[in-house]
Amino acid sequence: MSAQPHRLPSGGRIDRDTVLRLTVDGQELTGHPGDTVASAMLAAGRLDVAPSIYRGRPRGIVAAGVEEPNALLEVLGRCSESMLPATTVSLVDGLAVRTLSGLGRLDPTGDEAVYDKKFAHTDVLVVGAGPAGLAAAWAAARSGARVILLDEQSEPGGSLLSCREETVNGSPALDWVREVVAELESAPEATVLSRTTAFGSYDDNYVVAVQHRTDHLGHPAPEGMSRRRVWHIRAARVVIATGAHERPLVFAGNDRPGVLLASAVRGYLNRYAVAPCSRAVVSTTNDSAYDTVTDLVAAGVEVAAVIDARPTLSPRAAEVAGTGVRVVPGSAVVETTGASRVDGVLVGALDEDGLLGGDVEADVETIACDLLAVSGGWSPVVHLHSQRQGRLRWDEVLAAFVPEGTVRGQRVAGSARGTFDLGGCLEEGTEAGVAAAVAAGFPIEAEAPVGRAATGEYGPVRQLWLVPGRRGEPADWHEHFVDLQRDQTVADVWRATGAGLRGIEHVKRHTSIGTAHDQGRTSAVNAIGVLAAALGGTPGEIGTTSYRAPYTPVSFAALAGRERGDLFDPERTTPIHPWHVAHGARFEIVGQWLRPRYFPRDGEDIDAAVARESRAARRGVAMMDASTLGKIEVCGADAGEFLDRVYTNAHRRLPVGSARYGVMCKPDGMILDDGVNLRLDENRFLLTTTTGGAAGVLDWLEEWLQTEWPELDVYCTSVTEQWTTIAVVGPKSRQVVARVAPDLDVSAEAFPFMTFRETTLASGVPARICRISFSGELAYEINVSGWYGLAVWEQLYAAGADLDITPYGTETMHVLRAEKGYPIVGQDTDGTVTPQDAGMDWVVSKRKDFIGNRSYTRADTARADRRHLIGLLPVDRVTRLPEGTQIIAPDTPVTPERGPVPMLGHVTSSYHSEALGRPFALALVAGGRDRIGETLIAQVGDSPVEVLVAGPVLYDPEGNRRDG
Amino acid sequence: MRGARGGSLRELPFSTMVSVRVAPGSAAFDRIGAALGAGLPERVADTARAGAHTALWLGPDEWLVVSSAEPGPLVADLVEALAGDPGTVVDVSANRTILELSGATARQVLEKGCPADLHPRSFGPGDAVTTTLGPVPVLLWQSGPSTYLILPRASFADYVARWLLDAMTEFA
Amino acid sequence: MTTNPLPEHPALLWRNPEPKPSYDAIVVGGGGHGLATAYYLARNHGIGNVAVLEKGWLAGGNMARNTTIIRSNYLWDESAGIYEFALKQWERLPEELDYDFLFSQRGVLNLAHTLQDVREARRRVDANRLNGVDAEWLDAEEVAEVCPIVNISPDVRYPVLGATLQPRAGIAKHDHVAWAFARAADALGVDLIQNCAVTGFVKDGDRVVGVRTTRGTVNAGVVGLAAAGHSGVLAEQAGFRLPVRSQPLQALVSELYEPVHPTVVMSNHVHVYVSQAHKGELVMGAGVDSYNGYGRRGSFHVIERQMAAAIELFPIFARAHVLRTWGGIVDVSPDASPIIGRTPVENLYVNCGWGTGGFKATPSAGWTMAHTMATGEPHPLNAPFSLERFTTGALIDEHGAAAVAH
Amino acid sequence: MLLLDCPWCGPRDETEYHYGGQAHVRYPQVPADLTDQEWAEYLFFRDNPEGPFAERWVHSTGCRRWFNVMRDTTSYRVLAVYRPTDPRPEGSR
Repeated sequence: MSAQPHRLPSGGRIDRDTVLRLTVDGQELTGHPGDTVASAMLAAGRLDVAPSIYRGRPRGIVAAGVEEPNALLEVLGRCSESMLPATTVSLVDGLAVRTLSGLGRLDPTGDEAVYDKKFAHTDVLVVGAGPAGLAAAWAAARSGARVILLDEQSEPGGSLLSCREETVNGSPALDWVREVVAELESAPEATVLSRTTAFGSYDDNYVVAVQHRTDHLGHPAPEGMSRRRVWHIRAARVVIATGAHERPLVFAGNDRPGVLLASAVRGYLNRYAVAPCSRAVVSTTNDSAYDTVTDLVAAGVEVAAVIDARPTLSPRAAEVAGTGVRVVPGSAVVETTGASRVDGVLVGALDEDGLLGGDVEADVETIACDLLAVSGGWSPVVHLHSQRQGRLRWDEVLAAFVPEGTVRGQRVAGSARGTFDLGGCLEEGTEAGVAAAVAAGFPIEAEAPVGRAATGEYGPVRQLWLVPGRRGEPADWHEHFVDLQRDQTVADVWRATGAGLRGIEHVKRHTSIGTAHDQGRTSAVNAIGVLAAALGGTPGEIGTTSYRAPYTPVSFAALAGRERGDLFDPERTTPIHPWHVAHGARFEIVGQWLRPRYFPRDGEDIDAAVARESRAARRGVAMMDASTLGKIEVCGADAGEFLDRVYTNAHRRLPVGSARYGVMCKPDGMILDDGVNLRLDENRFLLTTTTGGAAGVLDWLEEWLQTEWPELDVYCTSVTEQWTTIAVVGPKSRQVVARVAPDLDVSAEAFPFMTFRETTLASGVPARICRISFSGELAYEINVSGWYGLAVWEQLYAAGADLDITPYGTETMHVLRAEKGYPIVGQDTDGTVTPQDAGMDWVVSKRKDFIGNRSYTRADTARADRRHLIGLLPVDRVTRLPEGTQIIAPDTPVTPERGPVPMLGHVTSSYHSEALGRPFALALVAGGRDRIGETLIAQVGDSPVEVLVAGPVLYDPEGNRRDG
Repeated sequence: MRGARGGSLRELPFSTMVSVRVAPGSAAFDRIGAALGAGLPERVADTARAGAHTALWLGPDEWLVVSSAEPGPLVADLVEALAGDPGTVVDVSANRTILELSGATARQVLEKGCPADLHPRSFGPGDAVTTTLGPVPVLLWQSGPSTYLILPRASFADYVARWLLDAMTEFA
Repeated sequence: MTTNPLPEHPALLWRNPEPKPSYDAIVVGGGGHGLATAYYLARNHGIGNVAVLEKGWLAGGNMARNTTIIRSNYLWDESAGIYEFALKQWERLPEELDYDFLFSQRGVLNLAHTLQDVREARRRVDANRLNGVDAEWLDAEEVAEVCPIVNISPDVRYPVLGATLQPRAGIAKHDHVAWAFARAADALGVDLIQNCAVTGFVKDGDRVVGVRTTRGTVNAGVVGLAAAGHSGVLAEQAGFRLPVRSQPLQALVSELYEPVHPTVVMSNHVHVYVSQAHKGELVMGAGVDSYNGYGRRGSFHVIERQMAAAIELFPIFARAHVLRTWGGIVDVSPDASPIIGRTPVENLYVNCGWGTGGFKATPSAGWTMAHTMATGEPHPLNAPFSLERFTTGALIDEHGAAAVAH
Repeated sequence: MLLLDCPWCGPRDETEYHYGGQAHVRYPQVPADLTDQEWAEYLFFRDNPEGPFAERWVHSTGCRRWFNVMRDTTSYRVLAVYRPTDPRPEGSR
């Protein structure tokens, strides 16, 4: 066991029978299950980690838990993870790590681990499985309430994992822990989660926690088992029993490796059976460090002296002094010595103002040691309480910020609220657990376990925020570290106050104290104390900075959960989608939908495919899956009246069996959505919406119905997926439709434009067939139940095979509609366009009111020179203008370097027209309708392109083709 | 798909679904209830089953009737029961897909993405709620002690099925 | 590895004076905009008898909470004008204010993921160029050249189809910016008064003549409001309403990492905006929570979704850690553009409605607000951003081009 | 993550709802009768108080009903939930 020279011969919560290999910065070490990387390093006698971030000073392990400021690791492997404290990484065989100087490395290797979530509801959530939390969970669970107990450590017990002599109900404390955990685990409604950190507390007792599920296993996780799981817990009641963190002391050279928190030393001795030193000095301001002293002695480590800042011995100090340990009251360690590690400390006496009295040089005593254990008092872990705006109060006696009052539905228990003695923690925990269960509706009584510890009552604390340097003024104390990870010192705080800064938030920002990985766990309160010392006053008058989630850092991947890759965002597809895929469609994303953009044949690029598809639609027959359009059934006696109010044009008198194009606007008069609406019968309409607008339009209709016009007899039902919609387009479409719908008289006379018919297809499928055209060609839209959508598509495809029926996508659809000047909401409009701007004055009723109407008489909306949607024809007949191209007047100097170039508008849509044999565009141009026939300039990059302004309808303006 | 620990997922195709909107307590409400054979349920999460039909509460004046009967005749019956009073009956059989998740771990699978409280004290066989599964709105209906029906809009069905299969992997 | 700390601040930042009974001008709100307003009142207009009244600590609101992106590639002429003016000021301010606030013109990429994104992006690029704003359109491969860690695989849910690049855009260190303005204003005689909340306005008829504060009544010739999220509350105290809603906006930082991200990337569609700040932390904004809120905090699902989006675009971030999240209060106007100008109360001016995008405009907000307060007339740059536009309908709707106007 | 108590469905997470801004702002009976200023007030101007605020929410992924919530915009605490047909509780705006 020479590889672990500092491992004690017995004790500890480690499995000595199993030896695990570990590599730290290339150095091979060993350890045991139960170890952390830090405890294994200390067992090997290795204390040092990478040097500090800015000043390159030697640094060592300071703590034993999440508050560790120095020992940060990159855990190496297939995909490394940085910035993990060595004190929290469980040892597994073959682990390889690199220590970091506060600066991590992001591994470009893909992270293939699984991360997931879990939603949980509970009556009582207890955060922290130390004595208070265990007592709370135990008491609450006895009520039958649902209880979840979380703890960040590898096993329950909290501070008791580090204890030696403490007892509960007369037995060793860890026996009690085992019993309570066993009872909880056998309770049907209790859940105990270790390695699970509650990192955020949100409104209405919504607590989020991250569970580390696989890294400690030491073997690959089962397939599908998440590496980390984020628990979303909604709790009727929350008990916060998150304990407290010990504070270090601020003095010269306090960053030297070998300065450890006293409680951490205790943890290494008792939990990990590691004695990280052979001769220790303990420097404290309070009683808690005396447990470390007695444990050191019990472990056979020489305690050279206890330096107690308090002027007189507390009962506990006196008790320990009585065992023969040298206790020096009224003093502090003023400096450490040593090269890469502490080899001694200088001790000086403090006067009542905390100053070094007398002849500093003469009175300082040097004590040789290889470890200095420090305790500057305790800071309750109030993060979760504070994240919910729970208030804090400075307690002068405890020298700590403690919770003031409670957050609704929450209690804080144990050392998290400043109750630092074991008995008190157990009592408070029990009481909190009972109260939480009762409040959640599960009456119970419970008697608190009785706890005993060597340190009974938590004795007096001396507030000692900075131990004076032996020389100079605070502004010169560049080795009195306040924040180890950020390399910030008393001198830095003084520089901030010297600049005029008075508040802790400013000092934090000036110095960066408290902003590192540890978020000030060991530095924040000390910084407040130092600032108080600098400005005069108490820490309570300075106050704290805000506590924010997460309590400890959480990886992005854990938060993302399964919403990555294929599951990042739903892809919505129609029943015909598999056919599109099988036929080589290239897709376009529209909202969450995937729509075929074009169907290239062998060797075709998009232009060739679109040209072919367009030709088919204009000369033969083509078909498109239009199922993504939103569809809403609007029923009720007042349906017509309702539609009159929400659409700019009238619908009330639309005959049954007919269709009408409608535009709806926002109250500000700008176009919101459009679509073709059918009157199914007297009281039933079927609206269609844009693909992206479906959900929004339904919400919009419901909002008006429910909140403004509840008196209307109208019901809206979304039927988007109920109907598969297939557009059959082109001069030969009538033939194809006639073949699949033989019962239907498809003649132009019997089945005129903008009407629809219900029929049964030859295949027996009921269908609603509309004569609607978004291309200007003779066209039909065949609507069938989604159950039969794919089958009917295939029937149409087969029925038109001899006519070379051609499936087409959104790109061709856009070309066809643009040739006819039909705008696409969201492409040719952008939220600033009225129907009049879009050239659709004809769709705006002058005889009825509707949402948005009032806005058209406002000064800006009534302007004549608003941007109008018009057509543009590049004069060279060759240039296809990029969409987005800006339009300027002829002879406008293009000298943006001398000031903005006046712009008239921009190209909203631009295509090559197979039908026109030339490129063309739609554009929004200032006063565009008054410029028809003028030549303007489309500024394409640095090249001006002459464009002729035309009306928006460029193809078949007479509308001769719609009847075939 | 089936897993070693008894989890399975399948689609239940071609179920009839009808959306019913009617004012609770009205005569038409009673007539529709009678036509279905069991009154329309009046509380959140409630379902009412009679013969081939189950009515699921979706809102204070909205129900989804899921049935093994043919859509056409059922819609016609319900339209007749509504009898022109305020309300509506719409065939939505193809609007949603029905996925059935069953097995001892079904609840655990759902709890990876469903924020509703599925604990037996809050939710049990015969309960149905609108909620979300991952990023998708679904109607979740517990049809048996360890069987859940998940009804997303049909366009989301592929995603939801993939989501569920992924969540089931751990228990396979 | 060890690294370099940030540059040191000047030895003196500001005095901490007591409020005087009267000032020529009072600026309510000691954030970036308020401090810049005070600075330009003194520098451009010779009005040094100015107080900035801050209810908390200087630059402790959105200035302390923002993601520090500076760019001017806005769509509409009016926006391009005011933001580009700001960018030109940013380029000279480090020298003018003699303060290294780490202004880094590392470029900003606005990604396009759909054909509609591409159309909007190209429209904006063309408009930008004609407005004298530097802008380029990049295809996906060019995006990867500028920022190699962006995932440009075509096989993702929302592939990167391209991006706009504004090379002169970038980031600056927010606290340092505010302190630079504060220090310069202080040096010109402006009193920066902290822990001084305005509780009401003293009016003579329809004219404001002073403010009531938690530290007494202070008289003023003119009063300017620059209180971001609290503008609505102050307006109500002064007796009028503003068309703004105060909403929570969350943001977050990671721990420090070795440099991987050389630029600023924004994606409206996938909803990410992220840069890597000078010390090495990833700085990232999340979405605006939907509801009105003054709580400086939002809901967790907003953060979660943000992380999913971040990894989708930047797979290398998977094992980065969120170190700290926080929330600010943004005042969002109906057209996502600011309001700078007169109010219904004489001698009372307002600068608000910047929503999520106020930091980048700090110099021009201060410049134009100072002009308006000093002369009683808007500067040409802020004239279009009047309160009256909501009556005439002449909105400057930046929603279409930048649903998130960061 | 707010917990809102839908009057019909009971308590559900905020993510099931959509926000609808200030409550009790009625669409003008006859918009044409309004001045431009009054119309602008309707379109764009809303109360934005720090403290109790009567606002609208809709249970989008649930029963799709709109309802009103009185919520403190600073503490985010829900003070009351009521149906659109119910009167506005005292002490809010």
